[in-house]
Amino acid sequence: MRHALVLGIVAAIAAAAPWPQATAQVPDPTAAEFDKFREIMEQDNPAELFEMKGEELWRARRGPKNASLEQCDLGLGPGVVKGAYARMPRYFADADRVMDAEARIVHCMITLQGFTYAALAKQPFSSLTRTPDPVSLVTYVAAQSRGMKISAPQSHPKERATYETGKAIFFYRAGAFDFSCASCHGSDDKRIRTQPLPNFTKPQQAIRAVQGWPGYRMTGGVMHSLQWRMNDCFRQQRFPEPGYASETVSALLAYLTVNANGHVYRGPGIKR
Amino acid sequence: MHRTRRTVLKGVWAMGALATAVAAGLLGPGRAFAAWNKGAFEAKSALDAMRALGMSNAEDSKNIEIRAPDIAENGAVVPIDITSNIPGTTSISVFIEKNPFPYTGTFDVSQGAMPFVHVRVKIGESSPVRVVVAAGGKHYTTAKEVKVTIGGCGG
Amino acid sequence: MAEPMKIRATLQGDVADVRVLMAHPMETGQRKDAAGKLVPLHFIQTITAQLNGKTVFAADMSQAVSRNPVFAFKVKGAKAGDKLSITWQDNTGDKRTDELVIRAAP
Amino acid sequence: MRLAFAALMAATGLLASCATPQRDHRPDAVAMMKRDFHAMGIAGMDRLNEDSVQAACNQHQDNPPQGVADKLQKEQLAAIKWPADGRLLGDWKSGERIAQDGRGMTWSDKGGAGGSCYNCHQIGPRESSFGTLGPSLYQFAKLRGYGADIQRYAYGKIYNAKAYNLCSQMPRMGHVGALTEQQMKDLTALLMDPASPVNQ
Repeated sequence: MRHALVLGIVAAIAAAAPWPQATAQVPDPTAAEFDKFREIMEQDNPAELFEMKGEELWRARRGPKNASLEQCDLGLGPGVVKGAYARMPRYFADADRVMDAEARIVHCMITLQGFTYAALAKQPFSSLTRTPDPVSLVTYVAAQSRGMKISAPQSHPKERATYETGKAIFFYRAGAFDFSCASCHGSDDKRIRTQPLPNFTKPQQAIRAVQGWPGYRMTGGVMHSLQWRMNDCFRQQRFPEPGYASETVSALLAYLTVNANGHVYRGPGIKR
Repeated sequence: MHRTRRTVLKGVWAMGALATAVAAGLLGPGRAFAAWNKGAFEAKSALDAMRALGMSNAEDSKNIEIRAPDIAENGAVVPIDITSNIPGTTSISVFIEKNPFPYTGTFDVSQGAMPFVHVRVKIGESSPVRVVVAAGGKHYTTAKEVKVTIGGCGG
Repeated sequence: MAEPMKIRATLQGDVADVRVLMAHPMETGQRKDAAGKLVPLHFIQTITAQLNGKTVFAADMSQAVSRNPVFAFKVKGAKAGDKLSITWQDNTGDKRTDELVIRAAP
Repeated sequence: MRLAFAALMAATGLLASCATPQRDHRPDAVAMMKRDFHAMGIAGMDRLNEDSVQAACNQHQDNPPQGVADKLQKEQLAAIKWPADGRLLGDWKSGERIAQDGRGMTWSDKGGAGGSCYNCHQIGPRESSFGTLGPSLYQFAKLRGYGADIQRYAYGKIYNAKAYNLCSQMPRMGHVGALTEQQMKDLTALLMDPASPVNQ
């Protein structure tokens, strides 16, 4: 009944404008229903299981150097985890580049624990049978910024330059389908199928690129970080594959996160 | 402990007074039901499962609240809250009628829990979610339709 | 090896609102792995919750419960200092018990 | 002296970039991506290179000067391969299936593609799970007419949206070989066939 009514409205609008250039934005009862249950889902989120696992990994002596990550500098000094996630991506002098949280954790696993990049980058994303350690670790680290204001720094010249590079990556159209990030996330009130598409160029909506990540994905029931999210965006953008924890991914995340600065981060979330 | 409970159950069956025994709390501290009911869990229809559980005579009730989405965002994780307002509720059972194996579970609240449960379930296609409540040796039922949509890409 | 559960219990009067997260694949037996082989049924069959050693809530369940199960229930007659323990057992015989001491409402 | 400097700047095309203090970060971005990306499945590194259309749209924020757009649009239009048999309408039922199918051209796809149409467009009245990135196509021909020119427009737009609007967000499904001629005919039928649910 409701369905027929909606279609009726669309038809009426379409009839009034014989060459419609944009779909009429009818209120979306589906999205409202999803939102209602989102809160329930977030209240008890299996992401917390990975947060627990990540904390255990953070404290454990592991790797060829049999060291824990407790001396890892996430930007606020060695061992300071609280609030670090909300202040990344940031510039790290020891690596001479801007790093997002997971890239930094990978850096620490290499420098402190002696793991190799090749080993960590081999299968960096969660599957039904395996959750890579950096994913649990970044979930733990992210949870320690729950309730804090996002404030990715822009004080270092390389942080400012990286933001601009990330912005250029965001708008760069190429590949088989001529897509850029902005093709889906550059205008207001759009959706793909039933999924709303936030406009990441606007601060009020850019927060949705950050909020809820790392996220427990209902599809498959696996934990995913922003490294995975960016990777899968490039896949759907019909691009080749970006390197895990690479500068490109950090730059794109710097652009998105700086745009979201000032919003309160609610911690690891739950995703469709 | 398990063995003890089963012995008790056998005796109760012999007396043919299971419902009375459950209602009277004679089966504590173990669970009110016997071993995991393979027959019910492997039944291909909700009705067959209810028969295997002795619940097929359940009568419709307005005193069971099912809170579940009208349209689930993702069929892999559908949150369901069930509250029974029927006095003396001992258990809450869930059947997802269109699933290959509709019987999803029974929650025993007879030994010190409120008549409430929250659970998250997989729903393969749009389906009624049927709840059967046992109370005072009788069964009561209600159902709520949950639609499952297909998704886009992304997330 | 079974991973730990996350259990939360909040007192409201003498009722404990219990919420629990379990790490379990809950395989339906209908999914194929990357090699195209069916992944065998692997799911939690029973859950038991005990308050100070006495069973207060129990469940029998099927593979239709979502992966990494989430449950909530409410236990009557609970008070600060009570020990709540939760046990699950799956169809392979694997089991796990975790417990917590209920704390006074803040 | 100052005049000579200005002349030099103008000659080398640097005047515009001096007038705006912001520099173009696109070269940095492209260089970074070329360092960081690798070919995966059917998605080769060549996909990071712009073709003439992408370059014009990237350079001008999707709003190139009229002259540039006209010239490129003409080239794109001329490159459309129209069906040799002259028929543009296939089977709308098959078209509906193709419109529903969102696979194709990613590094995890093997080859072949669906149309991904519902990702962005409302089309048939029975499918409520449609995107809104593109305009509604519901009652496409009923509103526009069933004539040969509209048929040709529909087929051409599916084949190469950039032939009609240079920086359109819509992929060039025929131009890049994502869809076969038959698939595009079936999609055209979905939009144009009087019996298609789209036109009810």
